[in-house]
Amino acid sequence: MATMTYLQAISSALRDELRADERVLIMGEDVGEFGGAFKVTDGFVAEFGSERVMDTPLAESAIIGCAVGAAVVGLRPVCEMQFADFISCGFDQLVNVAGKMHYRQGLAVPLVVRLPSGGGFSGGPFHSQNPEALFMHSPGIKVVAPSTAEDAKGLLHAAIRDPNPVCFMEHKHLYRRVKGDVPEGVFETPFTARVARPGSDLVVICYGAMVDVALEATADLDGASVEVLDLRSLVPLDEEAILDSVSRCSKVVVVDEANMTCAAGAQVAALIAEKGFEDLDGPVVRVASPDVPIPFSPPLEAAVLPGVERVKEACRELLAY
Amino acid sequence: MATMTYLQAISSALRDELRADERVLIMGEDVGEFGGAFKVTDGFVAEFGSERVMDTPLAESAIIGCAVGAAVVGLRPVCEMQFADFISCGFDQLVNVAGKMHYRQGLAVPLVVRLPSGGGFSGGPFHSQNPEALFMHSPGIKVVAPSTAEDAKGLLHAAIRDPNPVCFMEHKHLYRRVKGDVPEGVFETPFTARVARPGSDLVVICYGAMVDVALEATADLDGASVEVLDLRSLVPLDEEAILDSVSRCSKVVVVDEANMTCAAGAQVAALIAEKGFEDLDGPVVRVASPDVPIPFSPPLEAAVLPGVERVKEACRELLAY
Amino acid sequence: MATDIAAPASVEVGEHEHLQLADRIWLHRAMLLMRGIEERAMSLYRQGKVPGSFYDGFGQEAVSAGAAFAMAAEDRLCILHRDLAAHVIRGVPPARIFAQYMGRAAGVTAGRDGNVHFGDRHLGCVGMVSMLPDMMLVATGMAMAFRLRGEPRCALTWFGDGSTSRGDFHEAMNWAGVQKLPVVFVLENNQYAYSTPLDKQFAVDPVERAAAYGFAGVTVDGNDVEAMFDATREARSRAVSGGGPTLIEAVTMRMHGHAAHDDMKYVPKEQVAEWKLRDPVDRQEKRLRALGVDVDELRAGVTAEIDAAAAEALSGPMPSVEGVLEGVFCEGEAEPLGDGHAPWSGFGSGGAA
Amino acid sequence: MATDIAAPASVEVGEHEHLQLADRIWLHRAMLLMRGIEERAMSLYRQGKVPGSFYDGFGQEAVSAGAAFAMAAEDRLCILHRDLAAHVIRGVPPARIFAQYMGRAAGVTAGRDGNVHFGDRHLGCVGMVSMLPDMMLVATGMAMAFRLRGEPRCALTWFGDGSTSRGDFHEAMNWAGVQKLPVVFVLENNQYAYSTPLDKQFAVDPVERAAAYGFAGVTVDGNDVEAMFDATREARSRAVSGGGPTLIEAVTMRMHGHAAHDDMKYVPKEQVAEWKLRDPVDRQEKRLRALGVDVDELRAGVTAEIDAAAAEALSGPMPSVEGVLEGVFCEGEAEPLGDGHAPWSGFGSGGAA
Ligand SMILES: Cc1ncc(C[n+]2csc(CCOP(=O)(O)OP(=O)(O)O)c2C)c(N)n1
Ligand SMILES: Cc1ncc(C[n+]2csc(CCOP(=O)(O)OP(=O)(O)O)c2C)c(N)n1
Ligand SMILES: [Mg+2]
Ligand SMILES: [Mg+2]
Repeated sequence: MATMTYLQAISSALRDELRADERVLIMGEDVGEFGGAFKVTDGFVAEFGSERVMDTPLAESAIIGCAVGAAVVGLRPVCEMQFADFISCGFDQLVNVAGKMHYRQGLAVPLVVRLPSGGGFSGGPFHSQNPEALFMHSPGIKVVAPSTAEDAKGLLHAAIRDPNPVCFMEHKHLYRRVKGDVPEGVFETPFTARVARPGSDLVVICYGAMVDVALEATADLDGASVEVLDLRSLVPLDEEAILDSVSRCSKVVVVDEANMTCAAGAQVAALIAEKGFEDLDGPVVRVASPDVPIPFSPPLEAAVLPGVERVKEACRELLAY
Repeated sequence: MATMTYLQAISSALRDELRADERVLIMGEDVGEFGGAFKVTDGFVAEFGSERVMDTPLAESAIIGCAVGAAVVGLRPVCEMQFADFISCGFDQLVNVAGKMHYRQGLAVPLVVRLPSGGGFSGGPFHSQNPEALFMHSPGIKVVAPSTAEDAKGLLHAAIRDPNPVCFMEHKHLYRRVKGDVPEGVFETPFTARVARPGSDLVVICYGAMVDVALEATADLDGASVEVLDLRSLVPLDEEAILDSVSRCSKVVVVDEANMTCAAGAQVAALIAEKGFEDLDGPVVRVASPDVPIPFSPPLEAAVLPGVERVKEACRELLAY
Repeated sequence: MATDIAAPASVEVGEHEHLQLADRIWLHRAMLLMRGIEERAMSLYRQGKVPGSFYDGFGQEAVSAGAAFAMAAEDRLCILHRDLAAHVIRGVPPARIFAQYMGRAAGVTAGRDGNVHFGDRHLGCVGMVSMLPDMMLVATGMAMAFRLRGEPRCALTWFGDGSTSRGDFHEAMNWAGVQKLPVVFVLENNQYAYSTPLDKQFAVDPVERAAAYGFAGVTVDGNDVEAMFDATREARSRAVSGGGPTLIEAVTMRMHGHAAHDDMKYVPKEQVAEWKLRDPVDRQEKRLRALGVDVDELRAGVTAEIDAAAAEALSGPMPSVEGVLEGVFCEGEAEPLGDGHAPWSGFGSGGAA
Repeated sequence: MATDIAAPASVEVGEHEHLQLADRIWLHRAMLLMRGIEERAMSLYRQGKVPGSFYDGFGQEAVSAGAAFAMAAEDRLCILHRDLAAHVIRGVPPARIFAQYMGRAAGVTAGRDGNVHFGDRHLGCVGMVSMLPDMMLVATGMAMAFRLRGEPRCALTWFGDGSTSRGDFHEAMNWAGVQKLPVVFVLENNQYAYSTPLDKQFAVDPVERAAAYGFAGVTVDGNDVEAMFDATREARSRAVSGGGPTLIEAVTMRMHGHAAHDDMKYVPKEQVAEWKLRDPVDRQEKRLRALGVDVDELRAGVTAEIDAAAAEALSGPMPSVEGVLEGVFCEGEAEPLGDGHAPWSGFGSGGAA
């Protein structure tokens, strides 16, 4: 066990994989000498060389497309988007080339795309996005979103060893704020949900940065026993764990940071409304960012992003239902 | 009143707008002399000239980006994607440049993107997509999806006159199969839902090509009174109409053709689970394409796309609930 | 640099420096198979046996045949929609091609993808996606992997004149140029992008761009299969010896409509007539006759092979719907692309043939 | 064509063919304002008064000042993140710029977008998005509209050396070339894309590409504001007279880190030292002194203006959260961009100034 930040855990997983498997390769803008915009690959070039920790041209479509090419001839590329928002520029290669490859022709594309995502620090409309729902809607792409240092490492190990394209949603706001014990060495975290706190009166279903928000918001709700389910993986989605929580708690609040419409939370709520209906003792309440670009100015951003207060309020109301 | 096909209705709306407003401009691949891959703009060059019905280079990002530029200096561009699937190549310009412009700086982007979408004719994984959920999840873009000839014309008129980016989902499978009476001249269809058939035992909520499927599937369900709600507009989503149908019918089947996860249907189901919960007499059942690329071979495609039988079965089960 | 015209094809009669007679016959056979298979597939399409739409490469056979013939078994290809001869050369049996067109179980994609959207991963080919020219980046990435591993291998892809307008063309050309990768880009200039003529697609011939990306650009007579072979062989040896990428512009003509439904009214009759005189199959046939080859026998053999293949494919089943939801993800180990056939005598054994 | 070097700036003392003394002072003032505002904003950032991150254009002031000064009121601009002088010239008051950086209600985007991501639509400017170089296509589209309406107007946008690697660069260059549009592309070559040096971004200087797209490409000393003006004025007159686009490569140096947090360890000390000698502000200052201008008074005036503007902005409120969900869509009539200021004497009145 070592105590690491969420960011250190990501670096550690990358370093371990580069050491363990010569097929692993890191590609991205400024990931080399500079160590990446968030310093996740700081010092990597010294140990692994600039060919395995490759500074690419400023070209997201090329980063994804070239990674697909490298993957189908036997490498294990890990691509870094400087910010998750920029995947919009490589979207076609990701969903049409990488995502549909195996179904169409049985050709595996072992590829990881790291997406520093989310808001909370005045990043504004283009440095705060949470694009995971776009990938969830595109068949053939796995999507994981850790909320703890341990899961950041374990999910990244599993993602790199997965024979499929995996979008690794790493929340920028957790990079240095989240610390935790992380087992030594390589370990793989399964793409399943995790009960962050067991409870029986209500369950908050969330992932990524919203897990801490949910834990804090429900730490003391007039003594109510509130479960917090950390999805960890969005594709595959752990339907069994979700429905199990629902059956035990009967009341559900679904929280995600992305814009509300057609978000991951919409899928979770729809799933529950169809397969968990009989267990429900109240409406499936959602908390998410309203459908606006994430504004830059602190008061505006705070008014848009789901925070502790909004989650508290949603839970209180539903508990009183 | 004139009887037109769905495709003729689209052509008619475009022609009327080109005649009525010199700011209107059509841009796309092969839309000029050739009249477009589906002949929607057949004969337009002769009447309006090749500058207002512009053959563009094969470059979707440029088509959207240049249309944005033209729109902010006073034109009203209508872009044609040769197939909806190719919007993946112009996705960034659409969601980040066009979609966020007005919120960020109060600059309106009156722009229509026509997206020939959907499957049913062995188009395979890249000519059968229904990408509307991607736009619904991106703030600042309106999305409409007509199911009748009349709505195809009226919604397109309204879209072209709207001061915002509008994605016009035209279903290829309806182009020549759907015929109907269409009022003469220019008329605008509001971006609201339409009760395609009133009913009281169950409501099927759908849009686009699924409306005919729903009507046929529920035409005679052992005498059950089944309402069919045609959403017509996905952004804005007519929550009032949806919740009204739910309150009257108490049982809901949500049908869309897109891949299930995070689809428009997920949003509708989630909305009902939250705001229509008390009216529900059963689970919110969904019918959609499973999360696979749309296969090419007829038997495989038929097994994946939602059809009359699957909708019938879903309704029967729910009615019996 | 950008406009060196590749050496003209060796004179009609007489030896070829790199092609033995058997090779020259192979090239012709590949073109005959492509033309024959596509003509048969077109009539199957007209009979309603080929779902969706149908694209062919009539008149462009030399481009894929000549280029693919220069590729080694361990090289990797992204084959496009006018390049059937490349599949034939890599070793895809005609019966599987017919089955592919017809969406049958025995097709290369077992009915999951359509018509020309296929590639046999066991033969070193990645099936194209519709979005053009996305495969340029996949080819560039394969070449990047070869370079990183220090392997003397090469990646090659084809793409059309129209697709050069898209951003991915640029991102691939730039990346390949910056990293000096062993990749060959074959620009198939067939004068049209669907209905759109070249002058609406670019102001300057794209081969001119190669120099601006720092690598070689050559223009080749795309209707001369041996010239295509020569240019590609040179590009490949440059690539595997560290000389970087090459852009080969194969000048040719799309003699049929964009797809089966297209009557190509927009193409001047004279243009078609003029190009008819440069038919690549006739041209190679003349060459072989002059070399004393019994071309009629060759044709007869190819026709028989196609008859048998079509019959076999027609007798095969459509895919079963069980399992239609499976395979979205790879469950086992990721298995990289395998080697393809490489019949050129220059590769000795003929590679994995 | 691709490498004609623009005429060197007119000799230090002496007349300028197109710039009156007042213009030359205006150019200097714009650069002083840019530098002064950015330095002040940087210290406000250090004090925690500017949220998010902070980017500046220290050492590149001549690029935006010189180019924007050549643009008419009815022209349209997409201004990038190292181009503050262009906002100043178009008429954005310094106080609104400070308010923008600080996310205050009085900022150009009223706190909705951050730092340099702004453009005043009433002054003919479209605010940039982060995705680079997306605005090249928006500028191309504006030029397309001017051409369609037969208006003698021009669109201009800036973009960096790194962003030339992206597909949108190509799609814009190609489209503008094919349609011969009245657009000016100013490539701001400041030697780095974040930490990435030029040689990892392209193999050949992108200005070489202009010829391959069929239009003019010129290289300019980006640290000479009058040379930037000259090259842009020529490009603009070529554009409005139907001569098509121009790619201007402004050679300069990013003298600060990519953003406030970046210590630019990756930049050799000598490189910075060498470029320090070519500081664009010093250069124009010398020129003006030689022309007898009291530069110190000018500086003092600018400093006072900045002090007042910063104070005004600091005293302004943060945006109120009511209405934070409004304005995603335009409810009324779509209002196109308005005209900006055009202080150059060559435009007579100074346009809408
Ligand atoms: C990104 C993208 N946009 C649009 C299309 C639709 N489309 C299919 S083929 C074609 C023309 C392609 O022309 P070219 O690249 O010259 O290839 P050719 O068919 O002439 O061989 C178009 C526009 C596509 N396949 N991909
Ligand atoms: C499409 C895209 N990818 C990544 C980024 C992140 N990013 C911001 S600035 C920058 C470097 C830009 O370099 P250059 O184009 O030379 O402009 P400069 O900052 O040097 O003026 C990068 C990679 C971005 N803004 N857009
Ligand atoms: Mg072509
Ligand atoms: Mg730069």
